[in-house]
Amino acid sequence: MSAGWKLLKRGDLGAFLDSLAAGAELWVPRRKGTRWDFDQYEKGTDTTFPTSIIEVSAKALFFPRRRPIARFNPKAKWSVEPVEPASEPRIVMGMHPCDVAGVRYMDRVFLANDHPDRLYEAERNRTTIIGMRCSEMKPTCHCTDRNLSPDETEGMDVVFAEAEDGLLFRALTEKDERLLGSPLLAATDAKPEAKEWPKGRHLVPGPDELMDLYDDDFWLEASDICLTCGACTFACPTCTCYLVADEKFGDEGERVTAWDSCQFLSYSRETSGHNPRRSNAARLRNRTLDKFAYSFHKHGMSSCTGCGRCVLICPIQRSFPQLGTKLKERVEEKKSKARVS
Amino acid sequence: MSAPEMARDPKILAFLCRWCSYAGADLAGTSRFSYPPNVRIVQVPCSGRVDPVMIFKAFVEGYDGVLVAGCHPGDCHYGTGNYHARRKLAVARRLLETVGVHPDRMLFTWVSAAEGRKFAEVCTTFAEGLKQFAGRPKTLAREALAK
Amino acid sequence: MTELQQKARELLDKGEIDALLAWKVDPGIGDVRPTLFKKDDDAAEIVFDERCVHNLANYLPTLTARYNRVGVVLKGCDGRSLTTLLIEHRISKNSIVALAPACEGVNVNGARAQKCDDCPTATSPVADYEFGARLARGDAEFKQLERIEKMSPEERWQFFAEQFAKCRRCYACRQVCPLCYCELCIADQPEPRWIEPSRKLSANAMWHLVRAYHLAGRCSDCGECTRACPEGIPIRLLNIAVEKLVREQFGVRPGTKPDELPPLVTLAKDDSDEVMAEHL
Amino acid sequence: MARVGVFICHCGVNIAGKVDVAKVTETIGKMPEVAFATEYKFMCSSPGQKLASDAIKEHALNRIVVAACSPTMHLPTFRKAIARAGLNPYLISMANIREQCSWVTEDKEKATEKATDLVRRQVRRIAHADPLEDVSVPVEKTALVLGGGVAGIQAALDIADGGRKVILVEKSPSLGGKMAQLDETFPTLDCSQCILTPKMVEAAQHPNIEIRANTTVKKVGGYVGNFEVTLERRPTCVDATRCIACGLCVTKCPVKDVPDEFNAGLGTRRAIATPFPQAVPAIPVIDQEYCLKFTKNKCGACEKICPAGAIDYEDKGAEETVKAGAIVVATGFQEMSPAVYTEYGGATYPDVLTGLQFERLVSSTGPTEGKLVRPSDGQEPKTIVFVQCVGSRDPSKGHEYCSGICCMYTAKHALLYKHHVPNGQAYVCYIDIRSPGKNYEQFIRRAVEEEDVRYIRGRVGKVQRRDDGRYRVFTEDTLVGRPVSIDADMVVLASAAEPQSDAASLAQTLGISYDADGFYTEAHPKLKPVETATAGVFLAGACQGPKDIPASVQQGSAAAAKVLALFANETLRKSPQVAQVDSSACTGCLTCAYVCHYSAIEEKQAAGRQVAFVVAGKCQGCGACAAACKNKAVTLAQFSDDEVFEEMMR
Repeated sequence: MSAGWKLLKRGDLGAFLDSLAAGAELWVPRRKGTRWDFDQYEKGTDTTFPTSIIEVSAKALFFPRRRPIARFNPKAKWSVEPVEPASEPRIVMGMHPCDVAGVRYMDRVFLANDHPDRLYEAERNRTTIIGMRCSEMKPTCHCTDRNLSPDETEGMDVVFAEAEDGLLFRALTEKDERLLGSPLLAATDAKPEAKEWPKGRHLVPGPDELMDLYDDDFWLEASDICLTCGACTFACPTCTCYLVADEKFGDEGERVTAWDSCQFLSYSRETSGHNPRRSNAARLRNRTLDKFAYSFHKHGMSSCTGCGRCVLICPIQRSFPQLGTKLKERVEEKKSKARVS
Repeated sequence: MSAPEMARDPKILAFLCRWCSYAGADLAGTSRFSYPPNVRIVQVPCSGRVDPVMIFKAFVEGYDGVLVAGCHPGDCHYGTGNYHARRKLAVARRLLETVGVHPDRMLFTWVSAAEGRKFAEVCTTFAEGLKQFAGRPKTLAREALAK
Repeated sequence: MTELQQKARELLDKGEIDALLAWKVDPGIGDVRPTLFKKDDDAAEIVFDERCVHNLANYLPTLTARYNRVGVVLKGCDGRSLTTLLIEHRISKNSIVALAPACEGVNVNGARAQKCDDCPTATSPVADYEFGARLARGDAEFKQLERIEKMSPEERWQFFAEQFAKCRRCYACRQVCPLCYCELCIADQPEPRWIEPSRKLSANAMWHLVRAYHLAGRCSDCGECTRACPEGIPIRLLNIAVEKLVREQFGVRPGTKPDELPPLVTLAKDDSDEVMAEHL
Repeated sequence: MARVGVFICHCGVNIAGKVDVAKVTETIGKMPEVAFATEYKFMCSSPGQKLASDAIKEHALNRIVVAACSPTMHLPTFRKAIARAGLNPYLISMANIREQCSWVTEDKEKATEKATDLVRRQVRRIAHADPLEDVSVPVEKTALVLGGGVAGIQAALDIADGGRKVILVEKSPSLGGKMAQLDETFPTLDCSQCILTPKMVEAAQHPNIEIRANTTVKKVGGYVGNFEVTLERRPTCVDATRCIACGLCVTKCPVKDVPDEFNAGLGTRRAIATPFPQAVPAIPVIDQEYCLKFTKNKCGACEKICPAGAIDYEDKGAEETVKAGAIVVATGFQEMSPAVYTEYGGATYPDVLTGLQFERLVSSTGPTEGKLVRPSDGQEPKTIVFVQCVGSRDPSKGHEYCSGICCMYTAKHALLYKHHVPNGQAYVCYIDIRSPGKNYEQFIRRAVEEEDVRYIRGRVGKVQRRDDGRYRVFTEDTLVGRPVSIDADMVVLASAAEPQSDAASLAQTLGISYDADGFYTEAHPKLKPVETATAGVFLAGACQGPKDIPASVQQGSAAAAKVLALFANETLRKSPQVAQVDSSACTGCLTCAYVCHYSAIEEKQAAGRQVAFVVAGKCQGCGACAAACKNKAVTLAQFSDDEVFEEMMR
């Protein structure tokens, strides 16, 4: 593993980014209108790294909202040509631990099986993640209740953190030592400030306890005011559902994947018209259990990384993690009832 | 389509009701009134069958202009279809114009079964007017395929 | 206790309604959110003020399927949606009790919502109980549209293309709308693909045009689509562009008259052909 | 998997002259959906049809595209042909490469390109089509005949003789129409009344015919085999069930100065009157505009004298709804008012008459009982000028079309004149003489050669009334090329035949179309002369275009034959072009029902929800519902979203 921290003086950030961008596509957070999103770095532009999560996760960089996967042309005897994945090296800089955890989860979904997703794999292979430690937790943040913390570095190639006089960098993998070879970085004894992070904001029952609530009335009550829009799923760094569509133009066309959401009525509608998840309750249950139970069973980790974007985005100010708190209450209630009877 | 090609012959999608306007187009044919070749006629039973979704889609599909024609008011084979059409087309036009589709790119009119000459003239004039957009990016048109 | 709270408690206590849809403050988020009050809940927690942005009419079709009778607190614009929901057989009037306080406008992102400037009915047109005096409202000017109307077609497209490009197709605008209730939304239908499902400008524009068209003559301008949009797309612009047309050409303010059919399902033989000619 | 067979027609040189058919065939043959593509000289010929049916079997085709003329022309032909080969008749589509391509495109290369694209779209479209079955509906075997002129009477009699019930609806108080007003008929000069009256009586007495006089059509609902028609009788104030047609009321009526419509405004009648002595039914009608009971609330003479108690001043008219399987429209024409021809003094000079007025003037039942005299002074006209084409062949003031009957009736008028005033002089000012009927030309020759009627070729410029009460007619003899003026005692204008003033509104009620002139449009100008585009509605007589008596009678009989053929079926097969609701997708908002013009959409319960439901028999296939349904739960067969989509996409 790597040596210690290196300091980049605040004034040298631009030059450092320019040097990174010289060797690879560089993606950094950028403010677009009222919100932050990742954008490709252009030489010489002022760049700030927000100290906590930004509105839009980095999910789309690895798993775009729309991905052409093949082109077809029936004129040429239905020739189907797969779309070639991008291969230029890329650096994504400024992802916070919860987003990186999201990528780790997506790795399990897309790669840890017999049919790895070729395009996702290519995006991962070409990408170096320069992650950023958070220096604050927003009121909606709850990574500390999800086996993570603002200091978590797993999944990052390089980590950096805010310091008084600049940014502190540390390489986590050997191959990425090179990135920090720039003369602008100087070895230092300084370390990012260690903080006590709040815990217990949004506790959720364990997977098995949750599965016990599968047939509970709770879901019906809880879904009273849920709109079943897809805003939370699209904001979520680990929601990976997609649909496949053929988009035609004349006789030619392309096959694409596009983000889908289990919250949509059409998502689970079968060709016959039957829909096993017609009710809001069924859809809310699916999403909740997917985050806190199914994901454990399938991929060995919770797919909620505690970023809190679902809370920020919800048009009815429904707090998704609060749901967890209520679920916990419900579990307790059930337990005590069981004891009584 | 390249700009010079467009200047010669804009692509027009025409929804024609079967009873009046389609018959009018047939009459243009039997009367040998020629009109620009890139008019593509889609027969519908009634102008009331035209869903503005089809018109939006036509622009997305990259047609330069969309023509909808039905029976004159009062003459609808189905009694009232063209009155419904008129309101729907009004809304369609308002929406398209609001997002920036040029008004000259849509033409909603009435053509009777007896108006073969009118049909040919409508197509010719419409196509002529569309030539102003040659070489300009087409509002709403779909993206090129991935390379 | 306010009159509204008292009436709510009375209705719940007497069992005239099984549940009441209203707002309460959620200390967890420090804001109001839609809440379903039951008999034992504290009606004194009901709030009605400028924070109550949500259009509760949206929940009625689902809730009336679950409860015999549901009470609902409605602003003027929410009531206009309810009118249309009743006309379109989404709900039976018998299964709801409408509580209609006079609305003085709501705030979105800390400022008075733009829709409130164009509001024709401060009090819901469907009301079993009204609270506060009916406020007079001037005719809508749709000031927000002026900026668009001044633009050339090229400028308009430049503006809307930038907006539509942002769309994630999360359909929050659809879900938050009481009048978007299709069993299988046209955007979700695989064949024919009128609206391609993937996120790209042309398909996004198609979605927004179709959405606005489907609300033509029905939209009550509750503004929820715009508020719910995670990307901040000014969706309402399209709605009011149509509403302005509908008011000027067909003489209809959707939802303001309980027995008036939406203008796109009625027809007017004496409409001028001008309506479908160029008119912006 | 669709296996489309494509057949591209040369249509002789009509298509092949502009379109490189071989090239189109080659390109289309490469489409993945296409299993077989070929070209042929005339696809609509029997070898052409056989080519298609053989190929269906040989290449296991399950969808067909014929690229040829307009589908309006031959789609039914090809449907039958593929059905004979065992294919569902709705799995065929036609690419209109003649009317829409070869005939309207100048450039050969572009025409070929366009034809290819048109065919390509139809291939895609038909690949998305589903097999369809005709809808079967019962037939109400009663015919409704609108108009009791000679065409309507003939149609009614033929249908009734065929054993089917007829309701014969007449707007005026009596059957007879224009023919009843005529004196004698060309070219035989037999008395019009003498040949018509027996038919009127026969109709009235026929056990299968019910007559509704003074009645118009208010509303038409339903569809072929099952029309529901609301009839509206105007108030006549005479109870037809009581009236014994003794005529006493007419003789007692004190109001004697009502202009007489039957006499084309010449002469007068009473405020209660039967239009003419032979009227059928012979029930008099009170004219509320003139009757003192209505204008001054006094008199009541007719009520007092009536022995049957049939007078009912309170009569408000009546509405009745009848069911009919077919409708024959025989509403006739009207004579154009010459008022716009101020240069002829039409409608202002007392002795300048229209053709119909002249008929009444020489008729023995007319205002002068057959004495031909000038309305102005009662003198016999020694010189008479007939002016032809007044309102016909004159797009600037009248109509563009030729009324067709005027040449003949003018010659007849000239002869009648000569018979009334043997020593008088008749002139006919004409543009062209059109006499293409059996013995018609001989009739004209007779007027010219035997009766000394002088024909002058030229358009009359002006008719001037002179101080001595005579009229100077200024014209030109174009054959010798010099101006002519004639001093005449009477001038007769051959007024054009034009559609009835309410023709358009009736067409809208019936859902049939009319041409630029206002005459009703037949389904095909040659092959379907009495059908309309609306199934079950037929045309007879001059409502379809100006016609003489023989032609009107022929059409009456032809329409009757069509009706009888229709009624020979117990049930009707109706186009499967009807809407259908997918109840799993239906939200039950009933927007579709709101927009349906035919009230064909009802509610039903499905899977615990209210959903919409289309009554196939009532549905006419307009597709308003399919367009209105936001989530596309309504599909219109043959014009489904799928099919339109495939056709419109590039």
